[in-house]
Amino acid sequence: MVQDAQAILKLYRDMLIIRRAEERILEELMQGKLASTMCHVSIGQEAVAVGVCSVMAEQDYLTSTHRGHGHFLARGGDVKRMMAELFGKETGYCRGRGGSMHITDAKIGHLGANGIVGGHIGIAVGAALWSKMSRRPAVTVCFFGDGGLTQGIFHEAANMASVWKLPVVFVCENNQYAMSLPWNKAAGQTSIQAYASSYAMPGLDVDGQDVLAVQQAAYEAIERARGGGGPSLIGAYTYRFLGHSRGDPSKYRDPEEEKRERARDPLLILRSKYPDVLDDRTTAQAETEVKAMMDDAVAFAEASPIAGASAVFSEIYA
Amino acid sequence: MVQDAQAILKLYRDMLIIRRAEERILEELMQGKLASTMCHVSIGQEAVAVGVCSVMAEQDYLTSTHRGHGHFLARGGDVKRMMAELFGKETGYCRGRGGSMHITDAKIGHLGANGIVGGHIGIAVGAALWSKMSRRPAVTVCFFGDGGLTQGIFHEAANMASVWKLPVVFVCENNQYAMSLPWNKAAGQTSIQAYASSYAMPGLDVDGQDVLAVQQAAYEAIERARGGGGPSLIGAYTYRFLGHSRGDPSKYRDPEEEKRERARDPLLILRSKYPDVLDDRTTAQAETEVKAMMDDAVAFAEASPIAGASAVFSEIYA
Amino acid sequence: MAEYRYRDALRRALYEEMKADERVFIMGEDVGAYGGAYQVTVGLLAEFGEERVRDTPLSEAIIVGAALGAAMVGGRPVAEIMYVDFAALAMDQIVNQAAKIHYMFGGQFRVPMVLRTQQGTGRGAGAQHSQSLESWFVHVPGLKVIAPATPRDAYGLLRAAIHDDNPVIFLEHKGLYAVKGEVEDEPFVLPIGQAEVKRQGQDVTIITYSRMLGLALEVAEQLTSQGVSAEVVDLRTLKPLDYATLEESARKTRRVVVLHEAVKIGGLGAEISAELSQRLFGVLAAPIVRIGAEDVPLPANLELEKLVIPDAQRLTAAVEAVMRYQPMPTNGA
Amino acid sequence: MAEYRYRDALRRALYEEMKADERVFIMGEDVGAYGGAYQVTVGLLAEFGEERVRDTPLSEAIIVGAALGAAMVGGRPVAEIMYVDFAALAMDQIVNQAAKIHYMFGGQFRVPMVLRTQQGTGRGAGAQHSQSLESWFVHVPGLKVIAPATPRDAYGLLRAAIHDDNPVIFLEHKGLYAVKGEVEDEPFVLPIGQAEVKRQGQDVTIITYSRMLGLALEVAEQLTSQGVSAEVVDLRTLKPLDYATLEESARKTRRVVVLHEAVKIGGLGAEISAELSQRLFGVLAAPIVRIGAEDVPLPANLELEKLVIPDAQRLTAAVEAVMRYQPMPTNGA
Ligand SMILES: Cc1ncc(C[n+]2csc(CCOP(=O)(O)OP(=O)(O)O)c2C)c(N)n1
Ligand SMILES: Cc1ncc(C[n+]2csc(CCOP(=O)(O)OP(=O)(O)O)c2C)c(N)n1
Ligand SMILES: [Mg+2]
Ligand SMILES: [Mg+2]
Repeated sequence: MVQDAQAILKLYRDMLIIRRAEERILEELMQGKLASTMCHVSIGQEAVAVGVCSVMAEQDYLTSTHRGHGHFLARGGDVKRMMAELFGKETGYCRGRGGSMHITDAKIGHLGANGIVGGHIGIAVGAALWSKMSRRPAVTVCFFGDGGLTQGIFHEAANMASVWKLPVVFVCENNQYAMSLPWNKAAGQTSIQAYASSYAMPGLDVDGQDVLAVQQAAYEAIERARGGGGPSLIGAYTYRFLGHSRGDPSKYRDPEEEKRERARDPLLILRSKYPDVLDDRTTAQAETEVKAMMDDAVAFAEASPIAGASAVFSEIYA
Repeated sequence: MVQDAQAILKLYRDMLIIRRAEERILEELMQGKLASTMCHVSIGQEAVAVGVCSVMAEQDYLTSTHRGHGHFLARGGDVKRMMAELFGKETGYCRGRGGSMHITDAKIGHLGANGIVGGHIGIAVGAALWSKMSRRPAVTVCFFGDGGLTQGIFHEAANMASVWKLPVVFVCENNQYAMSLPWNKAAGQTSIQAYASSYAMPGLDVDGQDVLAVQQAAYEAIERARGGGGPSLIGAYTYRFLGHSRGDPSKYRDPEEEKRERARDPLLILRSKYPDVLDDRTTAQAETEVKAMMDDAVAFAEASPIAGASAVFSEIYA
Repeated sequence: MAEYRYRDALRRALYEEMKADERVFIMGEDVGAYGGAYQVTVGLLAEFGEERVRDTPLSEAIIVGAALGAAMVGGRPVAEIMYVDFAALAMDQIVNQAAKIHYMFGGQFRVPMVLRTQQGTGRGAGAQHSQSLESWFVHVPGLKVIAPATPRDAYGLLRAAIHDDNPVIFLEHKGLYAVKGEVEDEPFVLPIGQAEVKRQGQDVTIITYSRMLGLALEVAEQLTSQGVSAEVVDLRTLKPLDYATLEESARKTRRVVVLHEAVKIGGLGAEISAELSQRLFGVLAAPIVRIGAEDVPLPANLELEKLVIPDAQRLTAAVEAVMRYQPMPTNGA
Repeated sequence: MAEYRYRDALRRALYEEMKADERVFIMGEDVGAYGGAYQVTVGLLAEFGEERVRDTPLSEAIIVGAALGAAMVGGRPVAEIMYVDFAALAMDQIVNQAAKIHYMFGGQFRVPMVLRTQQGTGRGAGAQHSQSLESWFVHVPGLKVIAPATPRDAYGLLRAAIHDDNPVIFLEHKGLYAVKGEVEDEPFVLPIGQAEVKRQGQDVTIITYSRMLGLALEVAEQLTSQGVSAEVVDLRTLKPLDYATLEESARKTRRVVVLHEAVKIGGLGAEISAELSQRLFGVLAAPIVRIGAEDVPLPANLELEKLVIPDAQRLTAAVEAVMRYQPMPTNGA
């Protein structure tokens, strides 16, 4: 893929938005501003979300996980209404009913962050099925974690997508842990791409901290799917810099490992590759802009009303 | 494996018992003697059951499917009490509560034929887990069909068995169809052994109509498991000669294909390999003996009482 | 007016909906060339092709999941789970996903999907192929649940289910497929959420649904010889429940028996009995009696199976007891 | 006598059972180094090692399936499903397999397994992490279901569950883990199947279980100021139900309110209300009132969540209504 300066800056900025949004979310969480206790941040994993979403077309769909702020923002979700959702407000994307774990915007083809690990994989396959049946050139990206891969439904989904040659791209974000379970105790082997062969689909393991590598892999898989070539599986190796959720000190991880992995920060990696594009002045300006976005988002969320009792009992059925 | 004449004859006879038992079951079914409408015969697939069970040790376990008469008899189940079970009698293995689909004998390490496709795979893994934890040299054989392979739980099970290096042998009887669904519409590829690589376990595709080939593959997998080498996956290619169940004319199958596949009868294949051992006199004598067994079994079943109301309401809890 | 078997009435509904709306499609195990385990979809493959009559791999969870995803982006899938027992493999997709998507995401998605399945006894199919699990679904906010007892209701309600923009669990009964009944020639749709008085009566109300309707009507007929006039109300829709109709009938007869094939403990009869007992306290002339299956897994032997589920004798005895009921002299205020 | 938190009482039970019986072991997601999502198993890994405190892959169906297989051949597993909502992924293994094995195979196998999980609201965990699904399990023959409300019951009943040779669904509550209560120093086991009167009263019986016990006791206390003496019965075991104790209390007070956090429609309260309404027809002075969650998926916002489930106001109003109830003049025989 050809990368001009503007494209590089956009990738950087999109990752920065996620990073700063989640840092801000944690701050607000500590201050008791969030309306739910459920909140999982993806700090350290931004390159996967941004790399993949950067090559999605407008009509494409995605499904996401409990750790879904990144996918949501990378796809173009509005940080204001997302913050409002986390604050449990009526102006939030789900009217305060979903919270962090269910952040969603149907208008941008986002079919939902999901609290059941693996639970959304079927939705992705179904969206791809209908895209194919209705002859729309839409591709569905299905993000899931290394934990999701060990759920039976992933295998049922990959098999169905394979037999029916559906336009879906499975993106396994292998951040090495499912809660406290390290990948080497979760599976009999290290590779993700190896699972693709069972389903006769292309599989590719990439460095998930390198946004350009992710982008390239996603581009190929998405265009293949769009062209009728069927599904693919991408294994993006990444790391969550923080605990599984608030209050998880990650005691099950080796501090040395954490240190080593945190050094592989996707923001720094991109900067080091494009020092001229991402010079100090540019990045500082990005920081300023992003900071303002977050302030706005929090202000919007704070100012928004919470749903009343009548709203809670509405829209149970369509 | 060294094969003496006696061993060959035993393999032949064990296959013949299954064949004649199931033919007899179908006859009795037609006459309305069976107590349930559920009945699936494995005619044509006898070599898989016999080949595998011939190399199991006394302490080993197996789990079986809705098409389980073969596994049951090959493992040494009593045809009398099996027939009584099919007739719904109190002397049946399950007191008439299970019928064909749940034929089981705990005493021979048979952990149950199961009506849920894939439903027993977890049981196999659990039995292997406890064997390992309690340091008994028992191996568990898990029979399942090509349909079972596309159930999520197979993948969860294979993964767990792999991570924990459990003594379990997964035997996929690929008879090319799951009810009416041909394997090429069920999965994206033809091989079974290919699935093993996802779970970093040995995989082997064998001709399931050749009892000796099955036996050899099973022997290696079982001994490997017994020695602490963990699980394996065997894909045994076979064919069900008849419909899925009573009243299925198999219209979805090509008659040419059926003809071709029926010619690959495991009984005939073994005879053609060992014409001296399995000469006409010997096979005729086997027929006579097996016929008598079946007559006895039916007589026993017919003479047995059916459970009364009080029995139905007993043993709900242990 | 023509006679249809239950299975043919269902097929007619599928056929008409697929003709009328290109977004409607069928997916499930053996729904194509095989025509469905109980022959409901016979011929539809030939009519509509593999694209719209999709044989799926044997994987219940993804059948529901894929139907759900398709529904969220514009399709109107009618997915089939061969036996309701196998819905146990897809409960996450049904309950945590399909039922919650509309509400949980603040109304952003509609989920116009139908999950056809069949349940019940009558074939000696054993503990894993004979359950009646409607009360699981009734307990789940966001679902609708339908259980038709006649060909006419099967036809009219399946069409309504396909028109509905919510996930509908459509519970057929394996013992009803061959049953015949009249269905109008003109296409029609029946409203979801309306019970129907299938037999008028004055003395006692039997509330039931699905295959037990036949038993209720049979026993009601026999009871006339004892001078008992029984009203039989068929729920048809199990969620939402039509309490207005139930209450009206119960208010009239003042005696109620609730009958179903599902296990009595925690069955739908409990919900109905509890609600009517509360609403009609002081009005009822006798306690409401529930009849359902015993608390036992279903045995495969057809004869044994019969001992576990309600039969004419038990229903008759219950009605007689309710009719005979004499209030005890209360020993308090 | 010492004070234990609910989670610590559970851990004590696990610890004592594992010390006493080598066949007892724990398996589930994050039960090892993490100590369980709600810290119940903290420290057990260090004490008993990886072999007996097994972190499983993230695969609920095989967690239950493997526990079942182990139980069938001699193990006594205590498997954990992190949230009851995720049991939806394992319903086949729980219902079609574990619950049926003993009966369906004619008594050839025993299934001594415990499935620990937790349910309920209180953390704003949203629609997929807050459900109360006990009525699904109560409806299934072959299972036992326990839902302790206090540290003492949690301890004594978990030990009983581990001793039992049948599959036991052990439902903890996420809102109770930090709650403290007295537990005897001497080891003991509580019998499965016995409800307990947690507060004596004369005028009205509040039947409840799990976290709602706290609400019931609190409201009962407040009601004394209005001169209402409320008896509070804690079910503790949900299957089998201890109708003897319930009936005795209801016979005395002649007024009953059933309270739970699960959705009211099709909830366990329906079973209890239906059964007691029948048994005590003519004895009750007022209709039995059920209080449960509204028929709505649970919203993530903690404030909105509270609107969906029962609270002190609703319970108080229900008790008051039951106390105030005046029979209508009946307009018939
Ligand atoms: C079905 C299910 N099981 C368990 C959980 C609890 N849980 C939430 S996230 C998580 C770990 C998920 O790991 P992974 O898929 O690798 O995603 P990550 O958290 O690493 O992003 C677990 C066990 C859940 N939400 N759903
Ligand atoms: C979970 C589940 N889904 C569907 C069925 C219905 N059914 C019974 S056997 C069968 C086909 C099974 O195919 P396979 O596993 O290949 O075994 P085979 O019948 O070929 O021996 C189906 C669909 C079932 N019993 N269980
Ligand atoms: Mg992970
Ligand atoms: Mg097959």
